[in-house]
Amino acid sequence: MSVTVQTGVFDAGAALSAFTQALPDAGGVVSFTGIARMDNGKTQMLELEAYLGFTEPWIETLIEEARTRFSLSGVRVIHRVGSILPGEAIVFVATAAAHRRQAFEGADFLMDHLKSRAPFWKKEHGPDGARWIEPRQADYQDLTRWTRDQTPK
Amino acid sequence: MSVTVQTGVFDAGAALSAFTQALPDAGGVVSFTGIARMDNGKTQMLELEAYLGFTEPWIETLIEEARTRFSLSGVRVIHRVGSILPGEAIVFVATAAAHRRQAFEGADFLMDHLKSRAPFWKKEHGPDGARWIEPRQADYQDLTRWTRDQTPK
Amino acid sequence: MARVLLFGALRDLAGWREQIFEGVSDLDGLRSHIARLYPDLAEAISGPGVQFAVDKALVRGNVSLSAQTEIAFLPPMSGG
Amino acid sequence: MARVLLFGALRDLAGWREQIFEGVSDLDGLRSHIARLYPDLAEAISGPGVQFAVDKALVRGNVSLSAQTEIAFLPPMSGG
Repeated sequence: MSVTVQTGVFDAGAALSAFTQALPDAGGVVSFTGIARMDNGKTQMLELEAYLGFTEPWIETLIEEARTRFSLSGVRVIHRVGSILPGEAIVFVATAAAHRRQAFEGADFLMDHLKSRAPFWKKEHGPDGARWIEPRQADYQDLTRWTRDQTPK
Repeated sequence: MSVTVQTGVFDAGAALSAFTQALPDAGGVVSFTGIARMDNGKTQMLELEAYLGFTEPWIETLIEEARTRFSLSGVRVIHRVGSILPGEAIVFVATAAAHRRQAFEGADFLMDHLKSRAPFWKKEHGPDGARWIEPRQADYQDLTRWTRDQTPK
Repeated sequence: MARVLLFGALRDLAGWREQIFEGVSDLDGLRSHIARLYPDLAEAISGPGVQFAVDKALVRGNVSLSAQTEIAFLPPMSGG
Repeated sequence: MARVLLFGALRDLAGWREQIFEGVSDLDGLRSHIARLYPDLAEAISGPGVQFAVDKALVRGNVSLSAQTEIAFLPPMSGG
């Protein structure tokens, strides 16, 4: 399975090792790890909700799109749900391709879509209480990078 | 030390774990791992030479440029020299930043410069003998992406 | 019978995550049902950006609900 | 005294990696010295793209060499 949605903490390095070892002849592997931030104490805990059985197929479809578009030989996505503390990894994306540009663009594409569109609901718990958050405007703007005829230069 | 040039095999995942654990409040970590390819049996072994004491400071200078330009909170580079077999990692670059775009662009920038400009000499050993190789034209073209006023969109 | 699931802010608003509604044959019927029991929730699920999934597939407009259908009300997704 | 280091294809061409040259006081003198002993190497290090480092810093043109200087002849770099 190239996508896992899980409540348990994971180690990005271990995920990268496992992913890389399973690839026979990749030239380049790119990984992205998103880590929960303290924001100077403003965020004490993140609560992330998925719709299991709906969220994974959505990500699988995104992975297939990336795989075709960037000629990727492998993709791995791990996404935490539940209670996440500052410093813990929230999301891990890894891509493998024959050439490094494809691997970079594939990972970038996956993250832009995961951050803005993926079926997750996120609640930030801080000293002033909790609030549900929506994607930042910047996340939506990132998405427009991929809707042109060409991939970003 | 954020750059290591070494003859020994290394595990990219272990490098990513060590890098990530040392970061206090990074939002995003991007890694790139370049792996020696078989090229359908055309390459049996890569021989990579550095000028120790010259190559590392060159990379350190590049790291400083990337750190400033992309507001990176951390950078790690590991580069193999000596005899490298297909499937083994040649180079590992990791960048950390508050926001993911900076981490992606920093890693991309570092790889474009390392692949085309870094003081290494590479010899490819195959069934038809050995030959010294120079950067591909594509590697030089990648470099021009960073000489415009803006970073690539 | 419709098994209704709420996510994100809708769950907090309603105070429940999952509930089974009997005697509804289509999505419009379910909405009316909800409007009688939970007027605040009914208003929220009519708001902009709320999507509906029937048996884990997004739908638009009215759809008939067979026995043992799972309906999820999905507020705007925040991304991962 | 100059300690000369060769890299990449230059090393293969010369058949040695490191050699100490006595009695050279500047880079031009070292070049003449090399031209007498290793004409092929002398031609190669005059070729396009070959750079020189004196005590691990790139230099251009002629430079004087003090005692115990390290001179490296660097063919076009292949990148990592």
